[in-house]
Amino acid sequence: MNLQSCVTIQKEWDIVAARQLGRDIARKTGFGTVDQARIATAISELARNIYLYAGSGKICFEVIDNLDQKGMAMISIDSGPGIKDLSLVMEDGYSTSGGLGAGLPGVKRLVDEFDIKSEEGEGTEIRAIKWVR
Amino acid sequence: MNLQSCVTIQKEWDIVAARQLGRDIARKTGFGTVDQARIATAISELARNIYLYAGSGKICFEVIDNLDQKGMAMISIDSGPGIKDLSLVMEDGYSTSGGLGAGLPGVKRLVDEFDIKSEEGEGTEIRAIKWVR
Amino acid sequence: MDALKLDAANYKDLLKHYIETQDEQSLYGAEQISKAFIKNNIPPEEIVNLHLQALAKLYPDLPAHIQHSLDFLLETMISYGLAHKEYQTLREQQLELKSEISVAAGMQDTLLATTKPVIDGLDIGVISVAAHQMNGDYHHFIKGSDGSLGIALADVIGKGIPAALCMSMIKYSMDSFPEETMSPKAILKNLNRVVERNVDPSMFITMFYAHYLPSEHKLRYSSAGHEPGFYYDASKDTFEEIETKGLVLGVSPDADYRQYERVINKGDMVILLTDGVTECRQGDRFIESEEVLEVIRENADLPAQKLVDKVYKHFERLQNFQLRDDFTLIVLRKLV
Amino acid sequence: MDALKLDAANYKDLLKHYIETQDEQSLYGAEQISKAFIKNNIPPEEIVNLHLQALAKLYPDLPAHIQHSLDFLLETMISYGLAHKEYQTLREQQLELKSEISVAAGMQDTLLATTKPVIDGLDIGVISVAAHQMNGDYHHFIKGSDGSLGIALADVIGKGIPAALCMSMIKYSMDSFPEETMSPKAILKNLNRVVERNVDPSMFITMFYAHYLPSEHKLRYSSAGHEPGFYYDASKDTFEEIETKGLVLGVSPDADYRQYERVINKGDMVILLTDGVTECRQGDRFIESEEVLEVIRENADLPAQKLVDKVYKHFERLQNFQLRDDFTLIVLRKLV
Ligand SMILES: [Mn+2]
Ligand SMILES: [Mn+2]
Ligand SMILES: [Mn+2]
Ligand SMILES: [Mn+2]
Repeated sequence: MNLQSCVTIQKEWDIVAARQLGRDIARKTGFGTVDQARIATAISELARNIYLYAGSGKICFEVIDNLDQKGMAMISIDSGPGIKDLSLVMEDGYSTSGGLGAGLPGVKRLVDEFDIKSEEGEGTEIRAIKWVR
Repeated sequence: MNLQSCVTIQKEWDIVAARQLGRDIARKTGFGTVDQARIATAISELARNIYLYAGSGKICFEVIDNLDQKGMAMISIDSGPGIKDLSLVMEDGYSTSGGLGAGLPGVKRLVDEFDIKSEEGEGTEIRAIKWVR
Repeated sequence: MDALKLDAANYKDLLKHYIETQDEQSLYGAEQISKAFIKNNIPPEEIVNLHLQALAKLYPDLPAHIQHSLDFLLETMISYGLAHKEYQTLREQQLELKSEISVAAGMQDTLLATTKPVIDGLDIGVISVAAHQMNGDYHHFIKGSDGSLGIALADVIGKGIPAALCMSMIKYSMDSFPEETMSPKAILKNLNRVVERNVDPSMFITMFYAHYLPSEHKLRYSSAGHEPGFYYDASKDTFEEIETKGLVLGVSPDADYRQYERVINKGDMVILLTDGVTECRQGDRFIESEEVLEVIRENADLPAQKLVDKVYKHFERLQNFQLRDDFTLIVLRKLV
Repeated sequence: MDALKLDAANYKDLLKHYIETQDEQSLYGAEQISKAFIKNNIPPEEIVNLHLQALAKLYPDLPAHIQHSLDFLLETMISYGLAHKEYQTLREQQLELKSEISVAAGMQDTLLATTKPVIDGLDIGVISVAAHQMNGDYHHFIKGSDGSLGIALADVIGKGIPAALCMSMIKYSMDSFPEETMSPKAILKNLNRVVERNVDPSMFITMFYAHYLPSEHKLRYSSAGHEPGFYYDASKDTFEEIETKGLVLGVSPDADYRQYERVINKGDMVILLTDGVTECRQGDRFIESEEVLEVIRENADLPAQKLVDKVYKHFERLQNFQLRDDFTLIVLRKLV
């Protein structure tokens, strides 16, 4: 069973709250210091994405505990305008941050699994998973 | 007037001696910690270049003190086989180190001025200058 | 370097705040400031130096061993700084190359542009997406003066720029054929000769050419080693592979192509594709042709264009939005 | 990550040695170890973590504020680590792109290959060298069944891949012209239409087309805004510019081209070139056309091929072995 905890993202301050909750969960799940920092950065990017492009949405966390693997899922859900061209958004250096390894490609690099669904006019859902090593 | 101090490069240990002398001169010339470390790395690359490809040679240092600028020149001189294709050697990622930003392009990046002369069968002379900021 | 001095104060304040409170906000600040550093081309060794200086100011009695330890850490960062500078050079070169390629891709798009024709009683859907900037798949519609429709679909073995150069050849050659030779087998025979003569032996082109004759409800087609398409029989609600034989273009100068013919009934669909559709990969697993047909069947009640768009979206996602090969899918559905 | 554990012990030992002695050898060790880290794709944040752990082991009573400060430093390194990973991806892409371009350049060489024809009484020299990997100059010899010789010489304004795509178009179009239309003005008029239709308006092609008729000792030629060539009159021992008028290809769909004619006598030379020859630069200085003619005059007694090779070598060295533009030079000399 997975228990979800969510943080609503509406203002910039909420990004910090999401990072805080995510880092706490990561620590309790057994991630080391470096991975905690990576998880926090991934959460920043996901939350900033909501804050900048969707206006509002939420970031949820799930602890995953299989027989062979332990990990954590970060789920970003918004009902914003959606992403028209997913491959373009997933391209390095496309994001307005000037390709500083950030944006969604940055999130993908920071985690182990990454999935994105987006419908124009309906919103975007991103699911990023990191496994404890 | 410039006073030259030189270190002969014949074995790997000489690389450390060249770094040591170069770093001392850099410190006395007024370079900060970060630039001292960069100068030491540049010297490593120059010296290793001699050690690996020329067999033997020397690294010399000159303090440059103009009216408006203070700096340090690192001069690498060998009478090895020379470099056949200079543009190729100066290309990123060509050196056998696997393009780790090292090799001669690395030296060029670490300093402010870089000049190389090479004749096949006669040897190579490299002059690299770094200015105090 | 002035920006660096300004940031140094900023860094020290943030660091102090974090040491005192260990709150998340300071760490968020750390992330922001490091992004600004990267934007200003400040290499990582400078950050370590900044850190050492901030610590020395915050703790005037900082033990010597801590100071020395940070000097050591700084030394290890020089190589990372070099790699970072090489990265910046690479980015610039890459941008230049990409803009060159994008001009070339634009030229190719103009050159290879084809309009989906309007044919009474026929619903046509087509999508063609390049894996990289330049498309090595080629499709072209030719409306004959007799109301018939020619459909060319080709795939260069190989991707990118060389493939694109090849495709321009196909296009120019087809342009120069007189209209009478619109029989599929004659077209392939002609193209084969052009390719054999002009392209180096390591490069191959597969091609499917179909000629639809609305008045006779017939489709004539020939294939030069092209990925087989599918035929949907509405009366039986079944898909079957369109079987064809024929050598890929460019192998032998004298290749002859067999021509096939089939009657198309109301509701039937002809599905033409390149191997970028059927050889989608999900992780390490290749999908099966059945999976393509399943997705088509699921969306079979959509208009042909919506149908192909949907299929593309499905496999784009399956491949994590990074196509491994050019993807072209054409669906013809007989409406009446 | 096992390599990381091994290196962790190594790192701690080196660090300890440095803190105790502050010697250069440990710093050289730091450089070596960090290169190994980079080779093993270990991002900089891992180094900071390694550093913190080494310190904690070396100094069990490490003050909390030092620990926290390193946690903060680690956080700033995450963005550098991301940039470093992007750098690795970029490197791979770059290698792939470069090999793609080199394949395309090879294809273009095959495609645009032309053989210097053997014509009784005519000595021909030709050299064409690309500034980058792909040549944006184009030249082609066409030997007519009547013993005449067509010479096409073109230059795309622009370099690299887009220019190369353009050139293939010229080649395919010329291939498709029937032989009868070998009159220079007709060929330029035809090509102009093709270019105007197919190439985006920002792209221009200049072209010189000459038709040599040995039986009549005549050269007919037309130019589409191409760099003027030179005519060497052996009887007077003088060079004169070959003056022509004509719009570059691709500007207006209806351009008409004037055709010129001139009788060629024994010992006379026709010198055709692209602007890469006349616009050689030495440092900041452009060379003058006279300089080209001077070098030609100095070597005028050499066979035509040796002559053009010599001219090329002269200007290659003048430009420090880095051509700024594609360089094509053709010399025809009437022997009898
Ligand atoms: Mn292909
Ligand atoms: Mn394919
Ligand atoms: Mn050009
Ligand atoms: Mn030119």
